[in-house]
Amino acid sequence: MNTEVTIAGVTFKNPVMTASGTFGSGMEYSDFVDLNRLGAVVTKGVANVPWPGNPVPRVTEVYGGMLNAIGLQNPGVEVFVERDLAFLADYDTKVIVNVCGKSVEDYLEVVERLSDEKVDMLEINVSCPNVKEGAIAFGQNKDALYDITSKIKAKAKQPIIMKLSPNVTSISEMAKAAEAAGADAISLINTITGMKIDIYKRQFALANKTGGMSGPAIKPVAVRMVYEASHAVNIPVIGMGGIQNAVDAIEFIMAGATAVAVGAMNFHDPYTTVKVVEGIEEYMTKYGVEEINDIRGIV
Amino acid sequence: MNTEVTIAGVTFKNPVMTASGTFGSGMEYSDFVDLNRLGAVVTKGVANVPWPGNPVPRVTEVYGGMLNAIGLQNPGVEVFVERDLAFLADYDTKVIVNVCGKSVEDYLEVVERLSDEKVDMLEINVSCPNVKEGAIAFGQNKDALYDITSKIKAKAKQPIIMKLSPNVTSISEMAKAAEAAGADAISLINTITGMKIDIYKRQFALANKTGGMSGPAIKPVAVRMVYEASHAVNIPVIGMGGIQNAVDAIEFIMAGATAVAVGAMNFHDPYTTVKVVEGIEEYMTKYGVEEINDIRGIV
Amino acid sequence: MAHKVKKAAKVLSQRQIAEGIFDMWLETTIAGDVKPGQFVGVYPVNKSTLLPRPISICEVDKERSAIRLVYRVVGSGTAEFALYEPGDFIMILGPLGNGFPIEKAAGKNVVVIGGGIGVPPLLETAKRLSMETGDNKPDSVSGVMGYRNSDGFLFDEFKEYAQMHMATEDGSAGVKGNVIDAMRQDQVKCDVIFACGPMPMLRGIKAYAEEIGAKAYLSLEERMACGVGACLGCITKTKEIDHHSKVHNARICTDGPVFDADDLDM
Amino acid sequence: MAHKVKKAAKVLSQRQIAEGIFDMWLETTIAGDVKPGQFVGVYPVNKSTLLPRPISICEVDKERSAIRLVYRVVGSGTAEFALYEPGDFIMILGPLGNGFPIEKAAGKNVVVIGGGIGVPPLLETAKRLSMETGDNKPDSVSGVMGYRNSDGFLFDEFKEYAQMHMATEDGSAGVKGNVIDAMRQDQVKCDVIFACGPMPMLRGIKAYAEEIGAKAYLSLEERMACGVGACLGCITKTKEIDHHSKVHNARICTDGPVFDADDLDM
Ligand SMILES: Cc1cc2nc3c(=O)[nH]c(=O)nc-3n(C[C@H](O)[C@H](O)[C@H](O)COP(=O)(O)OP(=O)(O)OC[C@H]3O[C@@H](n4cnc5c(N)ncnc54)[C@H](O)[C@@H]3O)c2cc1C
Ligand SMILES: Cc1cc2nc3c(=O)[nH]c(=O)nc-3n(C[C@H](O)[C@H](O)[C@H](O)COP(=O)(O)OP(=O)(O)OC[C@H]3O[C@@H](n4cnc5c(N)ncnc54)[C@H](O)[C@@H]3O)c2cc1C
Ligand SMILES: Cc1cc2nc3c(=O)[nH]c(=O)nc-3n(C[C@H](O)[C@H](O)[C@H](O)COP(=O)(O)O)c2cc1C
Ligand SMILES: Cc1cc2nc3c(=O)[nH]c(=O)nc-3n(C[C@H](O)[C@H](O)[C@H](O)COP(=O)(O)O)c2cc1C
Ligand code: FES
Ligand code: FES
Repeated sequence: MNTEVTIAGVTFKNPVMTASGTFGSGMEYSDFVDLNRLGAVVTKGVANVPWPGNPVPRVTEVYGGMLNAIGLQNPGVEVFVERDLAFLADYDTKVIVNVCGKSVEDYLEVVERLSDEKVDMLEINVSCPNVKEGAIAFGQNKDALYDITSKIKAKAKQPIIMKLSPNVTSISEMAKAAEAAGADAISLINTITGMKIDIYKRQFALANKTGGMSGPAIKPVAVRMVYEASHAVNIPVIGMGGIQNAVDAIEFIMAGATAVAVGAMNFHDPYTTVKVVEGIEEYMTKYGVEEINDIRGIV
Repeated sequence: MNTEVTIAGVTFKNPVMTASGTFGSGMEYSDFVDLNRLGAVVTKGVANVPWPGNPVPRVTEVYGGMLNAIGLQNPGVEVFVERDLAFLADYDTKVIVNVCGKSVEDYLEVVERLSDEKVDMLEINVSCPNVKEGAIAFGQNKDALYDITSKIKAKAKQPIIMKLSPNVTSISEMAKAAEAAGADAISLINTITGMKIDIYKRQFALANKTGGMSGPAIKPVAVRMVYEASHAVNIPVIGMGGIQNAVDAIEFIMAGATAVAVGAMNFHDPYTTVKVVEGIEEYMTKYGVEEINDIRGIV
Repeated sequence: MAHKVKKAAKVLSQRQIAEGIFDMWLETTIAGDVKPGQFVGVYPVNKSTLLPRPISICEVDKERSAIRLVYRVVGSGTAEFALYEPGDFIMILGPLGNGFPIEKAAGKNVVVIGGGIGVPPLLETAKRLSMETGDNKPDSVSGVMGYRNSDGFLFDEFKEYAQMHMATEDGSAGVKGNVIDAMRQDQVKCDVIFACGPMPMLRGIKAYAEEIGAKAYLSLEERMACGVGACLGCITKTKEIDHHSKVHNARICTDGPVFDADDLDM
Repeated sequence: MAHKVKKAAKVLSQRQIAEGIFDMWLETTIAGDVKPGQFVGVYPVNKSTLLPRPISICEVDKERSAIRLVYRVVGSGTAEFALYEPGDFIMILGPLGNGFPIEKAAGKNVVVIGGGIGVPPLLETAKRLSMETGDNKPDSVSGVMGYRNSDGFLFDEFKEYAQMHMATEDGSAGVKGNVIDAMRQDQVKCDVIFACGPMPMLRGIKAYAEEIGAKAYLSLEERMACGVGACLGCITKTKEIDHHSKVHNARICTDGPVFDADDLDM
C-alpha cells in the first residue's frame, strides 16, 4: 500500500494536510497529534509585517460549521521564520507556508523572505473573505488572479499553490487562470462568505458582519468545485472543505484531489488529521487499493 | 400586531411563503398545513410544455441539508392551470407561480398563458442548477439576466419576482441588473451547486452528478446574500435558504427581507411553515414589535 | 386514505432478528388505518441528518395501536434506529404510500414474494390476504421469500398465513437460487403476485408474470426526500403518461410504492 | 502544564442549584492536574453544533478523579448539558487555559471576586488559596460574590475557605450594588485580586485595584472555536505587544483566560 503523493516535485508521505489557519503552526496541536504522521503542515497565513486582524467576536457557530472573521492576524514573516519555521524544522513532515498580503508587493516580500528557508511549498491565499484590501479581490477576478500568480511565480523559489475562493461564478475559469499564469498547484476551497444575525440582540454575530464559513456544511460545494477544477486544469488540486473523516477525504480524492486538508474539524476533534490518515490506510487495505493515486478522480 | 407585508402592490397576510419546488402546489401538504395560514403558496416551477426532469437518483442527503437534481419536472402550464391553480383558488392565500424555461420564448409563453389566471405574482426561476439549457445560464450573467427580465416584464400582467442564483461572484450586481430591467422584486437564494460521491460504489450520489444544495447548512450564505442584495436595490427581497423556524425567518427579515420562504425543512417537518408564522407572532408579542416591517433590515 | 401526520411514537420493543436486521415495535395512532405495503418515514435524532427514512410497515397490531418495523442497518439513520430502547420516543411520518391492492386477489391464487429487506411489508400483506379468505392459512395464499442465506428472517412467521417456499442464494436452505427458481421448482399456484425486493428480482417477476399470464403488483424503492409527493425526488418511469406528472414519471412515495407491473417501464 | 486531551468523561451527578444554573460532576482523568481558573471544552452531542463550549472548572476532587462544572443554560449547548444524567458519557477537551497564579497571593491579603456565572471558577481558587496558607478559612483570604438576586448560588460553599461578602443587584441579600460597592462597604482587606465575571465588573475591578494599589488578575471570556490557541478567535487587546501575536492580541484560551490587569487594554 502506498499513500505517497507528489505535487510539483514535492513528495508527501500521505495526502493529508492541515488547512491553513486552523492548526496554528502545528505547535498548538502537538499535544494531540504526532505531526510526523501528517503529509504536510500548512501554516496560518503570514504577511510581510504583523497584522492585528479584526475586532472580536471573530468566530461564531452555524449549523454544521462556523463562521470566522479572524482577519489574517499574524505576527509577520520575521517572527514566523524564527519561531514557527524553527519549530516545524524538527518534524518529519512537509511545510507549506500560507502567504497573505494587501498588495502584490506585500505577497512578493513574503515570498522573497522565505526563499532560503526550509519551506517546501508556498500556498498563496488570494481568497480570504475577511480583509478589506487584497486577499479575496485577487481571487474573484480572473485577470487579477493571473497577474498576481505570474508575478509570484516569477519570484518564488518554492513551488506555488494558489488557494482559490469559492465565492465565484465559475471555479473552472479561476483554476484555468491560475494554471495559465504558472501556478504549480491549486487548493480549494477557502471559506464561503456568510453572515449570522442574533435576533435578540439585533446585531451581527461577528464584529466584521460577514465571516467565512467552514465545516461539514460546506463539503458538497467543496467537492463539486474540486471536481470542476480538477477537470479544468492539469495541475494538481488540493481539496478541502468540511472534511471530518477518511470517508470525506476519499470523496475529495475521488472527485479529483491529489491531496486534502482538514480545517475546522480540528476544532471539533483535535485528532481528526491523524484519524483521517489512518482511515485512508484502512480503506486502502480493505478495498485492495495499492496506490492512493489509483482512486484519484475515479468517478 | 401587524404581520402584513406588501410587495409590488400585493399584500400578504404574513411574510411566510413556501419555497418553490418543496411544497408541490400545496395539495401535497394540505394534510398537514392549513394553507389559509400562509402568506403565499409558491408553486413548483412550470414550463410551457411538460418536462420529464432528470433520471433518478434525484435527491440525496448531506450534512444539515440535501442535494436535489429534479431537473424541473413539471406537467406543463396547461395541466398546471387546470389542476393546480384550480386547487389553490379555494384558499385564502396568495398564489405565486414559479416559471421556468429553456429559452426566453419558453418563459414568455408561460407568462402569457398565465396572464388572465388567478395568479398574484410570477417568480421567474433563472437559477436552477439542474438543467443544462436555460435556467441558471440567465442567472449567472448580468447581461443575460437584464435581457430576460426586461422581456418578461414587458409581457407580464402580474408583478414579477426574479429568483436569483447564489452561484455568482457578486449577488449585488445581479440584484441591480434585475432591478434595472424592471423586476418588481427579487427572491434568493436558489440552491447552491454541490456534489456527493459514494466512495464505496465509486459513483456520484445523483444521476445528474451535481445537485442543488438546500437546508440549514446553506443559511449563513443565504442571509449574507439577502443582506447584500437588499442593500444594493430598492425593490423588495424575498429571502430563503435553510429556514427551520421563526428565529431563522426573523434573521432573514432583519437582514433585509420583506418576506421569507420555507423550503427543504418542509421535508423534515411538514408543519414548519405554520410554525414559522406562529413563532413570528410570538416574537412580535414578546418583544413588542407592532409592525413586522419595523424590524426589517434593522441590523 | 388515512390522514398523514408527523408525530411521536413510543418504542415498545427492539430486538435483533438476524445479522444486521432489527425488529422494532412502535406505539402510534398511525396504526389505526394502515394498508399493507404502506410505509412510514422515520426521523433520526442526529441533527446532521434531516430527512425521514422510509421503512415499510411489517405488521400492525390495532389492539396495542402499534406497528412493527423490520429494517437492515445500512447507514447512519438505521444504525441510530438500532440503538433505540423501549420507552424512547421517536418521530415518524405516515402512513405513506398506497399499499398492496388486497382486493385484487379476491378468489384468486395469490403469491406474496419478498427478497431480502423487501420481505417485511409482505408479512402484514399475507396476514390480510389470509384474513380475507376467512380461512386459516388458505391454500390460495402462498409465499416465496428469497434470502442470501439460511437466516431466513421472518420466514417462520409467514407460515401462519400462507403456504411458504424459500429460496437462498447460497442454497443453505430451501431452493438454491432466486424466488423465480423457487416458484418454478415448487410449482407455486399463481394468478396474482404481490412483491417487494431488489430491482433485478422485480424485473424477473414482471417477466415471469407475463410468461404465466399472472398479474403482478410490485413495490418499488427510490431515494426519497419528502415522502409525500411534493419534491418529485422518487419517480419511476411508467409506460403511459401518468395522471400526475404527465411525463411518464410516477411518484413512488404517493402513486406507489406499489405499482401494477403492466404500468411500469422498468 | 498538563497535557491537553479530548476524551470521554462520565457524568457522576447533576442537579439544578438556582434558576437556570446547573451543577454537574464529571469523572475524568483530566482532574489529575488542574489549576484553579482553568476550563474545559464540552462538546454537545447535537451534531448541528460542532464546537466545544468553554466551561470553567469549579471544583476538583482528585480522589474521585472528578471535576465539577457549574453552568447557566443560555443556548442549545448548555440546554443539552442540563439533560445529562448520571452514567452518561460526554466528550470534553482540557485542561485549557493558564488558571489563576495562586503563588502571587503568598503571604498577602487576597480577595476572590466573582460575578454571576463568573463565580464558579473562584470556588476551587478559594479552596487552594486557603490550603496554601495551611490555615482553615484564613483571615487573609476573602471572597466577594455578586449576584442578580438572593439566589447566591455556591455562596455558602465558599464560607468554608474564605471570609465572604455578597453583593446583589436588587439588594435582596448582602450589599445592594456591585462587588466594588461591597468591597468598600465591608472594607475588605485586599492586596491581590482574583476575579471572574462580566466585562463591566472586570473593568471596575481593574480601576479599583489601581485606586487602592492592589494587583488584580482577571479571567476573561470571549467566543471560542478551538480552545487551544490555534484559531486566533478569542483574542483580547493587550497594552504591550504580546509574546505570541506580536500585535497586542493575547489569546484568551491559552495566554489566558487569566491576565494581569496591568497587561490589558480594556
Ligand atoms: C418505500 C420504501 C420502503 C422501505 N422499507 C424498508 C424496510 O422495511 N426495511 C429496511 O431496512 N429498509 C427499507 N427501505 C430502505 C430504507 O429506506 C433505507 O435503507 C434507509 O433509508 C437507509 O437510511 P440510512 O440513514 O441508514 O442510510 P443512508 O445511506 O445514510 O441514508 C441517507 C439517505 O438516503 C436515503 N436512502 C438510503 N437508502 C435508501 C433506499 N434504499 N431507498 C430510499 N431512500 C434511501 C435515506 O432516506 C436518507 O435520506 C425502504 C425504502 C423505501 C423507499
Ligand atoms: C473561559 C470561559 C469559561 C467559561 N466558564 C463558564 C462557566 O463556568 N459556566 C457557564 O455557565 N458559562 C461559562 N462560560 C460561558 C459559556 O462558554 C457559554 O455560555 C456557552 O458556551 C454557551 O453555549 P450554548 O451552546 O448554550 O449557547 P450558544 O449561544 O448556542 O453557543 C453558540 C456558540 O457560542 C459560543 N459561546 C456562547 N457564549 C459564549 C461565551 N460567553 N463565551 C465564549 N463562547 C461562547 C459557544 O461556545 C458556541 O460555540 C465560559 C466561557 C469562557 C470563554
Ligand atoms: C479560523 C480559520 C482561519 C483560517 N485562516 C486561513 C488563512 O489564514 N489562510 C487561508 O488560506 N485559509 C484560512 N482558512 C480557511 C481554511 O484553510 C479552509 O480553506 C476552510 O476553512 C475550509 O476547510 P474546512 O471546512 O475544513 O475548515 C481559515 C479557516 C478558519 C476556520
Ligand atoms: C426538491 C427541490 C425542488 C426545487 N425546485 C425549485 C423550482 O422548481 N423552482 C425554483 O425556483 N426553486 C426550486 N427549488 C429551490 C427552493 O425553492 C429554494 O430556493 C432552495 O431550496 C433554498 O431554500 P431551502 O434551503 O429552504 O430549501 C427547489 C428546491 C428543492 C429542495
Ligand atoms: S419523496 Fe418527494 S415526491 Fe416522493
Ligand atoms: S479559541 Fe482558538 S485561539 Fe482561542
